[in-house]
Amino acid sequence: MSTIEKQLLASPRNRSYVLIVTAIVLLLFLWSLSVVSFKDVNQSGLKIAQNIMNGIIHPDLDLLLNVSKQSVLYLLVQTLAIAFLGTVVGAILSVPFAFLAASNIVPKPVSWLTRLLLIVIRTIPALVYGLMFIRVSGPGPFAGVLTVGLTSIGMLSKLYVDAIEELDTKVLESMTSIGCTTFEKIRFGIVPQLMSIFMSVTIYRFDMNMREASILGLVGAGGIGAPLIFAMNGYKWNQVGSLLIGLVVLILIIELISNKIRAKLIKG
Amino acid sequence: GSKNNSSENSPSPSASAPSESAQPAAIDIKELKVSFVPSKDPETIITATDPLKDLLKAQLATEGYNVDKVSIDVGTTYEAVGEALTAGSTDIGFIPGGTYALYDDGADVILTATRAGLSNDSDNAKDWNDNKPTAATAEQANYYRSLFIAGPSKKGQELAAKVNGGEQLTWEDLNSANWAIMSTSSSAGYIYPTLWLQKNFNKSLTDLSHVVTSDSYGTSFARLAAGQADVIVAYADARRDFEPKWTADFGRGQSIWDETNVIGVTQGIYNDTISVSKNDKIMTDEFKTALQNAFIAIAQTEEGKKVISVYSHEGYKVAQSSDYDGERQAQELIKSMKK
Amino acid sequence: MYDKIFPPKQVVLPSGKVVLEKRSRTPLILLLMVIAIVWSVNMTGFDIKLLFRRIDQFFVIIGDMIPPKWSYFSSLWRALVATLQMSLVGSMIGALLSVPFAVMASANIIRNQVVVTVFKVILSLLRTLPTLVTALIATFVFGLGPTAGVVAILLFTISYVGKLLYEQIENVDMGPFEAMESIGMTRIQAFRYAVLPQVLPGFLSTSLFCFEGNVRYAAILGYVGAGGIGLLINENLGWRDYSNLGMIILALVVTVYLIEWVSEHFRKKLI
Amino acid sequence: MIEFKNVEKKYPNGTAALQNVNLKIGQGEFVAVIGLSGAGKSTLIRCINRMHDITSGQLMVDNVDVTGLKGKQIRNFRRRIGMIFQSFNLVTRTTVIKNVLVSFVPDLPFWRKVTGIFTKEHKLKALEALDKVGILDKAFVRVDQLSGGQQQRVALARTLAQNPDIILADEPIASLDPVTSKQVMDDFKKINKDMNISVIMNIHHVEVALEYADRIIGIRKGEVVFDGESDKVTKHILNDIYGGQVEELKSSMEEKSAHV
Amino acid sequence: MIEFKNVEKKYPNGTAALQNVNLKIGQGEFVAVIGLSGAGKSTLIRCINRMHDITSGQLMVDNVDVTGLKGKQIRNFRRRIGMIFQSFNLVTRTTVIKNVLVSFVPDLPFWRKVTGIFTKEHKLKALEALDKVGILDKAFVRVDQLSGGQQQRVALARTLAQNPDIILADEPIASLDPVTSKQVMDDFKKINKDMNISVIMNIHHVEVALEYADRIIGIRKGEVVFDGESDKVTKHILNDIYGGQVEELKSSMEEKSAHV
Ligand SMILES: Nc1ncnc2c1ncn2[C@@H]1O[C@H](COP(=O)(O)OP(=O)(O)OP(=O)(O)O)[C@@H](O)[C@H]1O
Ligand SMILES: Nc1ncnc2c1ncn2[C@@H]1O[C@H](COP(=O)(O)OP(=O)(O)OP(=O)(O)O)[C@@H](O)[C@H]1O
Ligand SMILES: [Mg+2]
Ligand SMILES: [Mg+2]
Repeated sequence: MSTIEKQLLASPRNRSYVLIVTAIVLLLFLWSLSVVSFKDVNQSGLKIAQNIMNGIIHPDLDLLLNVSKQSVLYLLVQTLAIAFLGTVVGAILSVPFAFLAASNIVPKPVSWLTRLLLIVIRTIPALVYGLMFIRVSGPGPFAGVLTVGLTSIGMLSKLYVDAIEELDTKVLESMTSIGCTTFEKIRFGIVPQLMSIFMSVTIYRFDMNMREASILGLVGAGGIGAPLIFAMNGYKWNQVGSLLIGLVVLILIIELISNKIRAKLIKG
Repeated sequence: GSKNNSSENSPSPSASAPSESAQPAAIDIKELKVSFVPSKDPETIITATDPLKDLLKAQLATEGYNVDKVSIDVGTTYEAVGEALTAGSTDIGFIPGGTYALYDDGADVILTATRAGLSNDSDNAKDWNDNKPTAATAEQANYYRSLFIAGPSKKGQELAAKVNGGEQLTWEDLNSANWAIMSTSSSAGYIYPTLWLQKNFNKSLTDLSHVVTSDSYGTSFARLAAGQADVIVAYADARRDFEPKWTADFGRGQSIWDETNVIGVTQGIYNDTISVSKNDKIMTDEFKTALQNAFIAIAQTEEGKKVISVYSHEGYKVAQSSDYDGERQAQELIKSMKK
Repeated sequence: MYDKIFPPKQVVLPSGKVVLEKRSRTPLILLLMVIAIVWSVNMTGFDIKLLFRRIDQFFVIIGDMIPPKWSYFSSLWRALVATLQMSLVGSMIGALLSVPFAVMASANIIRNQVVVTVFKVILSLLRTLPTLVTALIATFVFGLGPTAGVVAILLFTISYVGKLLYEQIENVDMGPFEAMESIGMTRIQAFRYAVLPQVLPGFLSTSLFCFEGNVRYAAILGYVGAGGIGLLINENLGWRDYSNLGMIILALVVTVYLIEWVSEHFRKKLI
Repeated sequence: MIEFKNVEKKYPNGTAALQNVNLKIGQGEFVAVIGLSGAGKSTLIRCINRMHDITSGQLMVDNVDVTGLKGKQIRNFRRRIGMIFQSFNLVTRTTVIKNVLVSFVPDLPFWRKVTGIFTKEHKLKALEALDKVGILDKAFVRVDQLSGGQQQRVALARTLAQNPDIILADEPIASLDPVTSKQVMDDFKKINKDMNISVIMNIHHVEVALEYADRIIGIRKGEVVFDGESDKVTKHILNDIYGGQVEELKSSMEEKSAHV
Repeated sequence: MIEFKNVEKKYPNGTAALQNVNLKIGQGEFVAVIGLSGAGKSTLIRCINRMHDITSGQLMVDNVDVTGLKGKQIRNFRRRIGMIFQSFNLVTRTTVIKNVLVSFVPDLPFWRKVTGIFTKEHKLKALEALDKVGILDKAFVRVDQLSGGQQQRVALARTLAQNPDIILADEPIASLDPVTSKQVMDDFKKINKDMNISVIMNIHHVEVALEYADRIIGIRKGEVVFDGESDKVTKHILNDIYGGQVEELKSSMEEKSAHV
C-alpha cells in the first residue's frame, strides 16, 4: 500500500500549469466577449432579417432555369472552371513551398523563412490579390483563377507540410541500401507516399474554393460572384436565393464525388 | 478565351480590308475589353450586356474599325476597373466620375452618361419635402445630387420637422443622430455629403459620433426602415428605386415618401463616365472619337437603350477632363482631412 | 465496373504461372484531368503567355505598399484589436459548438443514419452560405458592429471545424470505444473518454488554424458593416492608399505570426 | 453463474454464428474457448455481456435473463463483467492511470464525468490494480510508450479496477510474443485463483489453453462440440473441434516448438 | 567473400561500437550474428554495405577495399548487396510489385525514372521474385493490406529482384509472430541454399539462430567473442557472449518452450 501511495504522490504535478493556462484563456475570452452586445436587437431589424431569409427560401426559379450564355447555369459552370483551375494553380505552387517549409527536409532557417512567407501570402486579403491580378489580365475569370490560386496556397501548403513531416523515412534507408541516388529516393520513396494525401487535400480545397466564389464577385473576377453581390446590394433576396440554390446543388454534388474519391485515396 | 491582349496590338491597316464601298481602309482590332461598374443598384443581376458586343462592333465598323471580339466584364468595385484601366489590362471602363478622378493618371474620360432628370433639383431640402414624391422628367441631365434623408425613427422625424419648419439644423442636431453612409470612395454616399458638411459646418462625416458604413444603398435604406439609422445619405433617385421594397421587404406600413424627408442636398455630381485606358496603344485620338460616336449612336437605338438602361444610363455626352475638376478638388479636400 | 470495360492484363511468368494485372486507372484519371484543364482554360480565358508577359503589373501594387506608412499604426490598432476580439469569441464559441455537430454527424458514434446524414448536410449548407450573406443578416438581427461579425464567424467556424472534426472522428480507432462500452458507459461517455482524447490534438490544431483564418476573414466582414479592420482595408483600397494598406497587412502578418507561434507551442505540449 | 439455454445468434446478413448452444459456467472457473477461425468464439463471448444480442434462446447470468435488459440495466450489468481485447483497446495518447481510471466513470457524478477529474480514492484503487499486474511504476507513462505485453497488462488492470465477477477475454495473447504471453497468462491465472473471478477466454494457442484453463469448450461452426476438463482433451477431440484440420495444426504445433 | 581486417568503428559521440573485428565470410554462408542489445550487431552489418563508415581497419568485399569507394561506386557496390530491415521499410501506400520494381530503378534511363514506367521484362523479373517467396498472388495488392509476415516477404522479394550476392538482414523476424517467423526463416534458408547467396543476419532468438545458421558470430561490447559452427555452440559459449546473463536467457528459453 505504501508503495502505491508513494506512486500517487509521484504523479506529475501540472495542475497549476493547467490552471494558469485555463485562466489566461478564460480571461482572453471574457475580455473579447466585451465586443458582443445584444442591446441592438430590435423588432424591425428582425423583421428585415426575416424578410431576407424569406426571400432566400423563395428563390426566383425562372432565373435559375433560364438557359442562355449569361444565365445562372452558365455562370455556375464558369465558377466551377475558375475554382478548378485555381485549385490546380494553387496546388502546383504549393508543392515547392511545402517542401521548403518542412522542417524535416530543409534546414531550420529556410523552413522558418518559408513559413513566414506563407503567412504573408495568406494574410493578404483576396480583395487585394484580385486588384493585383486585374492589373495583369483585366477583370474577368482569368483574374479569378489567379486569385483563387494564390489564396489556396495558404491552406494547401500547410496541410502538405503536415503530410511531409509525417513521412516514413525508413523507406529511404532501404533505398539507400539498394544504391539509389537522392533523386531516385524522392521519386520512388517520397512521391508515392505523398501522392494520395496531396490529392485528397487538394480535392478538399477545390470544394472550399467553390464556396468562396462570392468573394471573387467583389473584385469582378468572374463567375457567379458578381451577380450574387449585385442581387445582395439590390436587396433582391429571391434572386440571391436562386443563385445560392444553384451553388448549393453544385457544391453538394461536388462534395459527394470528392468525398468518394478522397475516401478511396486514403483507404486505398 | 482571348489569346492576345488587345493592348499589345497596335492598330494596323488591314491588308485584306473588306472593301466596304465608300470607306477608307478599315483598321483591325483584335479584341476590345469593356469593363462595367454599376455605380447604382443595377437593374438586373443578369448581366444583360451581351447585345452590346454586337452593337459596338457594328457601330465601330461604320467608323472604320473592324473589331474581332468585344469582351465584357462586370465588376462590383470601382477600384478593380480603375486599376485595370491604369494598367492597360482593360480598354474601356464604365466608371463613376469620382473613380475617374482618382485614376486619371491612367484613364481618359471620353463620355458622360445622361439620365432622366428629376422633378426636384433644388438645393434647398425643404423644396424636396414639399414636392413629394420625386418623379422622373423627360429632360436629360448629366449630373445628379446626393440627399441627406431622415427616416421614420423619432430622431429622424425630429430633424425633418425642424427642416420643414424652416429652421436651420445645427451640428448638434446632426451629431446626435445615427448615420448610415457608404464607403469613402462613393461620390453620393460619402464624398459630396462630406463637402456639404464641410461647407455648412466645417466638419466631415467622420466627425459624426454615430456613423456606420453600409455595403449598399439597399442596406442603408433597410437600416433606415429598421430605425438602426436616423439619417442616411443616398443619390437623389434612390427613394424611387426603393419605393416598393420599403413597404414589402422592409416591412413599413406607409410609403417611403410619407416616412422619409430630405434634410440636406449636395451640389451636383457628374454622372458616370465612359473612360478609356491611357496605357493602351490602340487608344489613338481617332479611335477615341470613333468610340464617342459609336456609344452616342448606340444610345439612340432601341436595342442600345435597353442595354444601357441596365446601368440607368439613357444617353451619352462628350466629356472633358476639366468637367471633373470639382470632383478632384473634393477628393483633395477629403484626403487632406484624413491626414 | 472499370475492370469490366478494361479486362485485366495477363502476365505469364517463365515458370508458366499466370498473374492477372488489373488495368491501372492512372491513364484514365490523367486523361480526365487533361480534359478538365483544357476545358477550364477555354472557359476562363487562362493565358499563361499573357501572365508571364504582364507579370510585372502584379507587383505594382506591392511596390506601392512598400514602405508601409508606419504612422498609420496609431489609427489601425483599435480596429485590429476589435478584429482579434471578434475572431476570438467567434472561434471559441464556434469551435465548442462544432463538437456536438461533429458528433451527431459521425457515422461511427451515432447509429441512426438519418441523423448523421441530416447533420452532414447541415454542416455542408452552413459552409456554402457565403459569410457575407450571414454577416449581413446578422447585422439586422444583432445590430451593427462586432456582434454581427462574431455571429458570422461563429457560423463559419462551426461548419469548418465541424467538418474536419467529424472526419477525424470517423477515422479514429474504435477499439477503445468498444472497450468503454463493455465497461458500461453510454455512447456519449464512451465518446468523451475513448474518442475525444484521440481527436483532441487535431481538434485544437484545426480550431487554432480556423481562428487565425478568421482574423483574416474578419477583414472581409468590414464590407457589410460588421466592424473590425475590414473597414479600414476597404477604405484604403478605395483611396488607392497602398502604403496604409501595407501597414495594415504588416500588422496582420505580425498578429498571425504570433498566433501561430503560440498555438504551435501548445499543440506540441498536447501531442 | 452463466447459463446458455438453446442460444442461437444470427447476424443480420444471415450468418448463423451460434446454434443450439447450451452451457453452464460456474463462478470462478477458468474456461478456454477454442475453435477454428470463424467458428463463433468471439460471438459467444460477446453475447455474454450483450455486446451482441442473441436471436433466440435464453442467456442467464446469475439467474437474471440478460436478453431482457435495457439501456441503463445493460450498462449496470456490464459493469460486473470485464472484457479484454486482442488489440488491448487502450487510449494510447494518455497515461496508463487514466486508462485504468476510466473504469470508474459510470459511477461518477456528472461534473466529474465531464471534466474527467477523479477522486483520490479512485486513483488509489487504480494504482492498486496496476500494482496487481506489476506495472505500478509505469502509472504515469503514456501508453504508447509501453510494449505490447505491458499494454495488455494495463487493459487487465483496467478490468480489475472494475472489480468484475467475470472476465471475458477475446484472444488476449494473439498479438504478444511468447515471453510476454506467458506473463499475461500467468496474470490471468493468478487473478482467477486469488480473486475467484471467472475467466472465459478465446484462444488460438491450443497448448496454452490446455496448460492454463480448467475447462475447454470447443466450438465448430457455431456449435459446442466439446465441453470438458482440460486433461480430458485428446488428439481425437481436437481433431473433432478443428474439423479434420488437426494434422495441419499438429504440424504447425511442431513447427512452433521446433522454432522456439 | 567478405573480410574484416582489424575493423574499428567509433560513432561521432565517442561510442566504440566495433573494435578489433577480424572475420572472413565466404560466398554462400549463412551466418547469424548474436549478442546483447547494444553489442554492435547492427553496426557490424551496416558497415558491410557502407551504410556506416568504419573508422579504422580494412573491409574487403571480393578483394575490393570498400572503404575507398565513392559516390557512384558505392551505389554500384550496394546494388550487389541486399538489405532487409526489422520494420520492412516498404512504401506502404503502393502496390507490392511497385515496391519490388524499385530495385531496378538505378538501372533505368532517365525518362523511365521520372515517369516510373517499367519495362515488361522488369515486371516479369519482379513477379518471379515474388513467386520465389510465395506471394505472387498479392502482386497488385497495396502493401498496407498485407500482414507483417507478408510484408517481410515483399522486402525479401525486393532484395532478390536486386539479384544480390549477399543479403544482410537486421533482425528480420523481430516483429513477426512465431508462425510467420518460421516461414520467413525458411525462405531465407531456401534462398541461401538454392541460389548460393550469402546471408548475414542479426538475430535475437538464439534457438532460431542455432537452427538455421551454419555459423554463429557472437559479439560482446563491439568485439567478436565467438565465431564457429552452430553445432559447436554450448551453454558456456552463450554465457560468454551474453556476458553472464545466460541464466536469465535460459529461463526465458524454458518459458518459451513451456509455452508453445
Ligand atoms: N458483424 C458481423 N456481421 C456478420 N457476420 C459476422 C459478423 N461478425 C462475425 N460474423 C460471422 O460470424 C461467424 C463467427 O464469427 P466470430 O467472429 O465469432 O468467429 P471467431 O471464432 O471469433 O473467429 P476468429 O478466430 O477469426 O476471431 C463468422 O462466419 C463471421 O464471418
Ligand atoms: N548513430 C549512432 N550514434 C552513436 N552511437 C550509436 C549510434 N548507433 C548505435 N550507437 C551505439 O553503438 C553501440 C552498438 O549499437 P548497435 O545498434 O550496433 O547495437 P545492436 O547490437 O544492433 O543492438 P540491438 O540488438 O539493440 O539492435 C550501442 O552502444 C549504441 O548505443
Ligand atoms: Mg474472434
Ligand atoms: Mg540493432
